[in-house]
Amino acid sequence: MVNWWQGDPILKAMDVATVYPEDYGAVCAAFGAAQAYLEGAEADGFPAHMCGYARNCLGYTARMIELGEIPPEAPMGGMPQPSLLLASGALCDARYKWFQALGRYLDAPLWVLELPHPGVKEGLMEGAGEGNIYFIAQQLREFISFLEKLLGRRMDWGRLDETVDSTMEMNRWWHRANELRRARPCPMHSRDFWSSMPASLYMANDPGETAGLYRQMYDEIKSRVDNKIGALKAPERYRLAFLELPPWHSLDFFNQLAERGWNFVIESWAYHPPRPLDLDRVSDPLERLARYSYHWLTGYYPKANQAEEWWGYFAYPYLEYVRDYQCDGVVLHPLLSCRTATNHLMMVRDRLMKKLKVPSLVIEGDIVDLKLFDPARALSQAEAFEETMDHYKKLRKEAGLGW
Amino acid sequence: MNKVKIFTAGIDLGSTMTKVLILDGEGKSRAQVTGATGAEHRRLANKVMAQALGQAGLSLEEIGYIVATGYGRVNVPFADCQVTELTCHARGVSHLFPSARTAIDIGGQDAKGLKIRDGKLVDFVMNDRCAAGTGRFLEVTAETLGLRLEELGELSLKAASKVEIGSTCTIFAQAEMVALLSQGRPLAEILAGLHQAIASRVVKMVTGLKIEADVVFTGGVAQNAAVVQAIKEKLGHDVLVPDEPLFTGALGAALLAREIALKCLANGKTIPDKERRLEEARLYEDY
Amino acid sequence: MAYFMGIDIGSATSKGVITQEGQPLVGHYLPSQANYRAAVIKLREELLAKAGLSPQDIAKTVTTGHSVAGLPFKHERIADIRCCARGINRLFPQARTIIDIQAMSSRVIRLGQDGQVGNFIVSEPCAAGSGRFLEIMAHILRIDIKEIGPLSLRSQRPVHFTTSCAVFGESEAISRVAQGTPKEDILAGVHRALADKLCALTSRVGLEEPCAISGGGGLDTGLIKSLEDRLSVSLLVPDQPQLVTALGAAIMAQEKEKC
Amino acid sequence: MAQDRGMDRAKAIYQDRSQRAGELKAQGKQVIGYLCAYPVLEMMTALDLVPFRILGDMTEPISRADACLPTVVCPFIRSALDLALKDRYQFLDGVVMAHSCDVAEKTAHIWHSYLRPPYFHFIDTPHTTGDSAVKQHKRLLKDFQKTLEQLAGRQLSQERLKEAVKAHNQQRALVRELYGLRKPDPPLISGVESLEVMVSLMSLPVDEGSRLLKQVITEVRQRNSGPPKKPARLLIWGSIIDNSSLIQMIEGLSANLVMDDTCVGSRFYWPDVAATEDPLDGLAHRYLVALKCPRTFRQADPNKASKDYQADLEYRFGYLMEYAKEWRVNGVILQSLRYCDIHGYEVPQVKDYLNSLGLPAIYLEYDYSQAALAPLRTRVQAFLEIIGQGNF
Ligand SMILES: Nc1ncnc2c1ncn2[C@@H]1O[C@H](COP(=O)(O)OP(=O)(O)O)[C@@H](O)[C@H]1O
Ligand SMILES: Nc1ncnc2c1ncn2[C@@H]1O[C@H](COP(=O)(O)OP(=O)(O)O)[C@@H](O)[C@H]1O
Ligand code: SF4
Ligand code: SF4
Ligand code: SF4
Repeated sequence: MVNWWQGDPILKAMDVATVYPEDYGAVCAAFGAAQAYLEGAEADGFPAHMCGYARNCLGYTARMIELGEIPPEAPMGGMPQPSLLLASGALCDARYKWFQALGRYLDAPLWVLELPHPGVKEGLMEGAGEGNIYFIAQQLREFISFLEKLLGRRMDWGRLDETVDSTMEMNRWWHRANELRRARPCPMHSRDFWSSMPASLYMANDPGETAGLYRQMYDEIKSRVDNKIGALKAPERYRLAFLELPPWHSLDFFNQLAERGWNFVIESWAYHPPRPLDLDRVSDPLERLARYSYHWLTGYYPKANQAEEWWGYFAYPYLEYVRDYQCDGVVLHPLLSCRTATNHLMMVRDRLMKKLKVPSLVIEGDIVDLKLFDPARALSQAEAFEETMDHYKKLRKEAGLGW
Repeated sequence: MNKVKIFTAGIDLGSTMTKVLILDGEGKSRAQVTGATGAEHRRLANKVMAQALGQAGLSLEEIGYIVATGYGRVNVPFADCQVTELTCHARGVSHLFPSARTAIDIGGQDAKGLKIRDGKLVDFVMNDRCAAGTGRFLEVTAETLGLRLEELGELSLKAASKVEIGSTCTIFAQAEMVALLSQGRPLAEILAGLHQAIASRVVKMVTGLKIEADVVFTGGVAQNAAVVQAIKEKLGHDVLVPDEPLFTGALGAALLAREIALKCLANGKTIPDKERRLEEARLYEDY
Repeated sequence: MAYFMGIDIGSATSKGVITQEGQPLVGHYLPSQANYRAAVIKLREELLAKAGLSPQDIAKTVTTGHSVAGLPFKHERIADIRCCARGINRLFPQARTIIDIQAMSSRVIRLGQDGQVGNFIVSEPCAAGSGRFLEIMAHILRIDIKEIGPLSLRSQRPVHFTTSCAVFGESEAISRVAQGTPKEDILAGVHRALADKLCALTSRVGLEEPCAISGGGGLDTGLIKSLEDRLSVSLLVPDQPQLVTALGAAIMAQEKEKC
Repeated sequence: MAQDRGMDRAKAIYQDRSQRAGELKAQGKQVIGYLCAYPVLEMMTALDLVPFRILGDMTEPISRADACLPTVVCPFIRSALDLALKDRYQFLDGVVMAHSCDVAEKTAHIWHSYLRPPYFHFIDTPHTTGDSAVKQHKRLLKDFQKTLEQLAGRQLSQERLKEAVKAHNQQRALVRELYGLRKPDPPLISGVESLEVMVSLMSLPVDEGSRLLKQVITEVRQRNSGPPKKPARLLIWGSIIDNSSLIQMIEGLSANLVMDDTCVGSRFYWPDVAATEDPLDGLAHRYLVALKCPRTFRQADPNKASKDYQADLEYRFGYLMEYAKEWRVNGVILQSLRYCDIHGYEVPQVKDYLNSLGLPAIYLEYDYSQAALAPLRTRVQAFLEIIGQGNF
């Protein structure tokens, strides 16, 4: 599963192929195949309010084990049976609990990598950051010795070194490409973001190659910016942010909004690469990884602290995004099955309004379970929300907020 | 031990209907009566009982043992004991269909799935919080359209295709239906959509039990052929429906009453003989 | 002299207002029943008759609420939230928040300048949080919907209603009746439960005073009282709260005509 | 008949939790609110700060919290935050929260932002139990110590901390003794009473709590008016239960609740802190490794290349079998609050384990409201009928 570059470069350097069940959950949702797996998980007693990706994966795995092979109906050839499960403690409980629950079906070893989530003040206490980084690096070391035992081969440290570097290189281009989206009109819509982001987050390919692709993308977006080409066919009337995960099964919904001139210019913080970090002087690749992932989560802390925003990673970044990308409004997508992507939304809504006078529209739904999303209801609120955005645009001007 | 002749009764005080069934000394049904559990009838569960006694030509004292079940079981002053509708349904179902392993029951306000092994209830699921996908759905529909409950199913089976009903809320499905009608969608297709909606909700809930054949479908809603059909389609195999699905719970209750009574007698004990009053029943205790 | 018409097609009732010189001239409503289209046509006819006007006299018509296909007259559709905001703004220019209680949903609207929608939130589609709950209760208690407000205000000991489903609430009420609980206490309990839901909804966009009420729920004095208690504010209640959105639609018709 | 004076006091505190806290404050004590089982109580006690557990109130409708927390999160947390937003926790001099579950972590930041208590600390408790995680935990406790010292205005000596460890261990021993009185059939003390005692302990300074406990234990031993004998002896597992009405509903049927594995109960009090040279070692280990809540990831042997599911279940849930044996349990209620992920994921696995022991279990999900209990009653009763099917 996604581990925000903690474990992936290590697996790559040891030639372990990776498969990401969240990604596959989105695939199943997009292909309309998820419903049966969700029901399968429920039939096995997993409550329906749990993460759609997890239930999809549990249901799929149960079926695969029952059949003794990849289910014939599985979209895109299915997911193979894994020989190792690497769970991540970053961002949510669901993920390590879910891989543990896979133990009901799979006889595969399971390793969990943690990522500390300090509070803003606690994270900025003397020595706290270094202590956390030490802990991450230590865990990575333990993971490597486990892998070496499991695979019966040694880590090629030189290769790891390179992989870590190209991972960061990849994200650097991807980050730069996203920075270009500040332009008016915005050259890249969230839909394109969602289809390009898996390469960075689900590191199934060689990061060096991916870096090249992101670089090409950067060039393409750059030329769009230079020629003032926007992502929409219609003129860009509103610039919006989308929080958090999209309804993978109903992406069409965005096309209808695009016709109204709604351009989605920035989205989920957790899917974005970290801002570049200079680690040239850190020679130990594990320490580089530890610093990099930790920076991804806590890089915003000093500024959040100044702004007295105590939720430094999931709530504060949006204050910057919405300002930097000059959003007129925000669409919030609380997920019935995901606490992590939902917990902060009300708070973000409140902070954005108080600090930046940017309104939000709440549309409830789910990532995988299409029964929980009602596009018609959502679209019916769009018109009124335009009026709201117009209203706050005026207020922002009056308050000298600038966009 | 079956030499002893003893009458027993089951009363199923459901959220919508009150059902009474009396078994004779041989364990055969001697009387079965239903009444609506409406706002004012509910208190009059005793009336339904009295009617059943009249039908059977018996007096209350002649009934050896009475088991109350259903939503309003908690306070039936003339019952000897209360048993949940889950156990009673399971009992009724396995009496009627000894091969049953799964039962689906849809009543006025609840829907449940029962897992049965060797005639015994071993697991169950039921709705709570939200009455979507229950008989209430149908009642509201019938009321809105000015149709009789009995007509809904047949009408719907005539539909060539079905409309997708989005609302899950029982109450709003009605509004949606009205809207669809005003858009000129044929009534039969809308009804087909409604029946589908009930079936998928219930089947989704029951999947939690890992459905195994034979599946029996009971409760008032099982009288609706369109829901039966829709459930068959969703499950992908046949379901068995008793001749009188409404009485399954009352039958189970009466059978349990009989078992308890016979067991007492076989052990040489007298049947627990508590004072019975044929008076108002309450729905739940104040607490 | 220009006349404008606003029609609000609600799930329970369809409402229409004709304005003259920006001021309401006549208002009218009738049950939507099973056929929105027929209801709207009839409403329009009766409304015109009431005003003594012919269709040609109307400069522009705006419809809002449910969308109905194939209406046999020219009109523009505008979202009901916007119309509601305009309507309240005309009646209470000082209002900053609206709690709108309709048959099928409730919404809370924060107002910007000139009756612009500042922010809003729409309740989830659950009957337990909308006017429908009141209708159901009136039905069970066998009283007219008009009576529930006055009755509820007489209650001394409201029952504690915590149910989260209108259908179960119905049964709970029925059993209360069976236990002999006075109707007014049941109603006051229902009002409290509904007020709690509305209160929670309101807190999601925040309450800025003064706060006005609109929608058919505004006819219910018992509900207003419970809401005022719960929110600790006094509410601005229009004479005909159910017509607010239609009025706003007529005002929008005039605005649109201008530009 | 002996007057249950300790029991009465416990009940009174259960019903009005803040009253005693107010008195303590009047005496110049500082009261620190904490959420969940993970903030280390001993450190507060040692600095003469009074730890006070933050709980919800099932009977109070949630109205304010929805402005800052979505409705799809655990209703217990929403309720606790709601109370705070309604100034019901205003008397607290500080608040400490930990990364117990996802929602608790996020709520910590929300609490901090919206309520701005005079003192606030967040402990980012790790989720795994290996050596590096325990070390990390110890380091985090040192940071906690620093902010606590600032608040208290003095240093925390190892001696004081060791004393506090002793005091809390003593209280834990007393709780286990009280739970022992639920082993006989019928139990000497009901589940409802036991919960009331647990809640009152969490509202008092440790010594005062222990005195109350001793009194209660003596009374219960002597009483002749305990719960009646009933056919079912149940164990309840799962999310937090801080209101007795769920238990009351269960005990109103033909069952006695004789043991729990929940957070205002045995889960909180069971493991002791080992006496270590540096007391922080014992504490770091106890709160991360010994405390058994599904929020922590544990598995039989992480270094094994293959998996033995049964052995893993044994490792994770083996203690439930001991509870079942010692308390002669014949049925288990698994309950989870709606939207509680950490318990939700665990349910099928606990069920697998209980199945392997042949113990019947039922899963209940409820949304922390009185109204939700009525429909649950039918479920519990049906479950009791399943357990006791022989009776028909
Ligand atoms: N003749 C019929 N045809 C179709 N549905 C029926 C008929 N009679 C009753 N029903 C349905 O059965 C429901 C009542 O079922 P029942 O099992 O008695 O429920 P409960 O036990 O909750 O009262 C009603 O809500 C109605 O929808
Ligand atoms: N006289 C009345 N007293 C109290 N409540 C009323 C009265 N008339 C209507 N209502 C309430 O108003 C609701 C209808 O409101 P309305 O705004 O017309 O809804 P819609 O626009 O969805 O049709 C009904 O559900 C009912 O709760
Ligand atoms: S963050 Fe949400 S969607 Fe992602 S794994 Fe966790 S619970 Fe699931
Ligand atoms: S959605 Fe409808 S059926 Fe469901 S809880 Fe709400 S009122 Fe009840
Ligand atoms: S009940 Fe579950 S979600 Fe709620 S605080 Fe406890 S562990 Fe967290």
